[in-house]
Amino acid sequence: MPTIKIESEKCKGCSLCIDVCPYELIRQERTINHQGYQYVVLADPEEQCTGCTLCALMCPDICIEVFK
Amino acid sequence: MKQVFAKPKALNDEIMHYCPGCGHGVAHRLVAEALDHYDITGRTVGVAPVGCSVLMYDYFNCDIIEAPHGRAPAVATGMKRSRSDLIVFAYQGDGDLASIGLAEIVHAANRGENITVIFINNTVYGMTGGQMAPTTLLGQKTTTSPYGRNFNTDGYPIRMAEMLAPLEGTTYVARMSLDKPVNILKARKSVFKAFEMQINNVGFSFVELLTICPTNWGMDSMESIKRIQDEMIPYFPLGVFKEKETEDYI
Amino acid sequence: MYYDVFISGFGGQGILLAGQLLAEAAMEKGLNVTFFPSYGVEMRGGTARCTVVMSDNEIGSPIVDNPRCVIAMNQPSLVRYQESTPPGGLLIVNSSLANLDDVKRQDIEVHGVPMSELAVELGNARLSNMVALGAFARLSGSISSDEIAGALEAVISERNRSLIPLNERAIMEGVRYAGGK
Amino acid sequence: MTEQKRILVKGNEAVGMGAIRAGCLYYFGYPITPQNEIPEFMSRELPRHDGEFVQAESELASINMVLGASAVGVRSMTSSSSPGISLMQEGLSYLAGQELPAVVINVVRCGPGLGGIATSQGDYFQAVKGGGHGDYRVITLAPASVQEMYDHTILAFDLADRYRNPTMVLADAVLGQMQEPIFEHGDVPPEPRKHWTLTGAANRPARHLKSLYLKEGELEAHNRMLQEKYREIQKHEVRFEEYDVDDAQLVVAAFGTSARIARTAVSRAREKGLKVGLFRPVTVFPFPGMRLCSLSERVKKFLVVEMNTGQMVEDVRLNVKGDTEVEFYGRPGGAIPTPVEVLTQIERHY
Repeated sequence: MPTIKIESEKCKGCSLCIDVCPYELIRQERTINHQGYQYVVLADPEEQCTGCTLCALMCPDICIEVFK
Repeated sequence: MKQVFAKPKALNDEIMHYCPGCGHGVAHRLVAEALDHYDITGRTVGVAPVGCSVLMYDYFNCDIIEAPHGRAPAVATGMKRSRSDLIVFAYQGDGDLASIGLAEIVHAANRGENITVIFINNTVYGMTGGQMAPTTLLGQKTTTSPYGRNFNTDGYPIRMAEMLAPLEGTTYVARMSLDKPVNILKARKSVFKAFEMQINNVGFSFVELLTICPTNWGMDSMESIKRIQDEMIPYFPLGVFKEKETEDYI
Repeated sequence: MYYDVFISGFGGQGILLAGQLLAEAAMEKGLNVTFFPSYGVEMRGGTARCTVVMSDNEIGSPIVDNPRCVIAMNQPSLVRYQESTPPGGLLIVNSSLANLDDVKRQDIEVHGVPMSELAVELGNARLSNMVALGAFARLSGSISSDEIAGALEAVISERNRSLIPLNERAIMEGVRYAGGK
Repeated sequence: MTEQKRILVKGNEAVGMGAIRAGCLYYFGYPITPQNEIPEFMSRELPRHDGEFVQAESELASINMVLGASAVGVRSMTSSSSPGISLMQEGLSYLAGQELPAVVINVVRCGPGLGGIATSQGDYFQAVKGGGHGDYRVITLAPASVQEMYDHTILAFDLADRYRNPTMVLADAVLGQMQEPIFEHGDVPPEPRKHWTLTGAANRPARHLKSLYLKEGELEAHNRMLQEKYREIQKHEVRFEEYDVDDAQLVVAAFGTSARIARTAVSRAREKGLKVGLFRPVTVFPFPGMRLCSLSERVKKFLVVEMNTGQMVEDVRLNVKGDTEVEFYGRPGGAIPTPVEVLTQIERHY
């Protein structure tokens, strides 16, 4: 199944990826990473991710990889 | 399962120092993808400006030199003229390129130097803490236009792509926006084209990228994206302003 | 009277505001004072620091090697600056974010105050700097919590004026935790 | 006299306050850390005073805007930090050559090159030996407190106008960023009448402001006249401060922030019973060399402390009596000497 991998230590929690995901599969964690940012994670229990790459295209920290 | 999106090889694994949401990351990625695509990382030299992206040498796997504030096109000219086999690109912000370095960019463009210039326009000085830039929009409040930019005292926001396109020396001039995936894909195409122009010795190529600066705009990322769409694009229209097929002279 | 203090933590913890408030309070008390903050790109790495020197004499150096008191608002600050306090000095640690087990010094007075937790209980984690100042007032004896609270109006921007009572409460919470009036 | 209220301000803001107090309503500048609070303050305040704030396209432009404003007779200023001041050197040479008053604030940071934004005193040579071309001098004040950032800015306008010469306030990042209480006072000497300004030749012969002299002997005469002016400045405008030098065997010489750090070290040395004093040049051009010379008749040794690798120390060596020992302690750009370090040096050389 298509999916994405988010490197949480590099994420700065800007949330640009959250907004572009057509299925709203990305959410911000309440905990912080070592940089002090609330990072984002993929929450896709129903495996809806299509590997469309929109989130990765938006990510300014280039911490999203997409697999299809 | 196949990886369909990965970090370009021309970038290393360092965590970038840019603020959350900052457009430099995506702009760096597009440049790096072009270096990967044309397989030119090993013969490319980047020229870093003074501004937030002065530290870009920490992230690229190609050679990079730091230029004095605004002088990147002159430094790039010196390099390209001396070693025409190198691919030389300058990466400049709006203060660096459109203010202190206006003479250098105009003349490098007018001479038709065979270099590529990536211009990051976020309408504000970032590194120094949010002062007015030459591209700051009318009415926009910054730390040195605390009452909003006023054309009577501060002049108008400068449109660089439109200024450079009519110069005979330029061969490719475009303005793109990094506000949404579809525009980022167009910007990617444009950056690729700009490097291709140089590789084919066609001449001076210039891509202006509209980006967000949530920190100095005092907005969150989503509000910032909306500002590009509602305020910046209407004043700074997107598109390719000039594209020559081959080098030609009049 | 001479007292110097070093405040250090993450950017966003209100380190510089705390230092400025202390400086303002010292000035209003009639003391000489210097406040030297970290600035610019130094802060983008995520660390904020400042030094406040208070004295009833002319102040020489605004740069201090061995501050009488270190307020460490996070773990990196504790690790980095605990050595700088002279023997007999004071170390106030935000025990919500820094581990008191990492205190190596035996020759100084160490106080752990869960500044972030106390601030959250008051309704906003950003009040941890005020809790810190309250504890500092109580423990250092260099300036009173009332004097610090009295200077709030001068340093808090106009649009946040309504938050002054809450800040005062946070200062008093710091005093209370550090041992009461 | 009623007791005046002290206010806590940043050094950079004190510069802006002093400038406006001195009647400077025209500011031209370009952003650079660590002096941004000056243009930010001026952009906020000047419109309220009917003045003009221009964010220039570069420091090259800033200094030449000041040149223009000065030529028409108003008090104007610019401010920057080291790399920007380097760009202004051409303009400073022209200002000096045309005998135009101007005030330039340098909130010194680290070099060479882009260096860094931490504090430094690496621009001493550039300021007092003339960073631009030709035989000229810039009157240079070296404040050591936020109050002096205010006072010296006012003084700089006075000196610039009186001698028709560019005047620099040579501060540093600590002084620019630090906050201290200051008194705002109204002690501003009256602005001299300017008979040389370019205000239109309607009812008088046309005037020229220039530095190009092509006729035989003309340029030499102009240069000799400038030198005569610099001698007058050296005669009348030397300023310095001394602490505990009367019985001192060793005198620490330092300017600006270094002097503040040294002051603490000297007090601690005194507490330990060492006869140590502090000599602080307040003007670094004109340099208080005569006073150093007379001090050297009885002081055995000088210790010069700077936030660079040794610049003012050369002027100290030039001025003390031949056999006086002059030691140096400095930290280059990127580091600040601390009171403990300076005390160690005092004990070492005492």
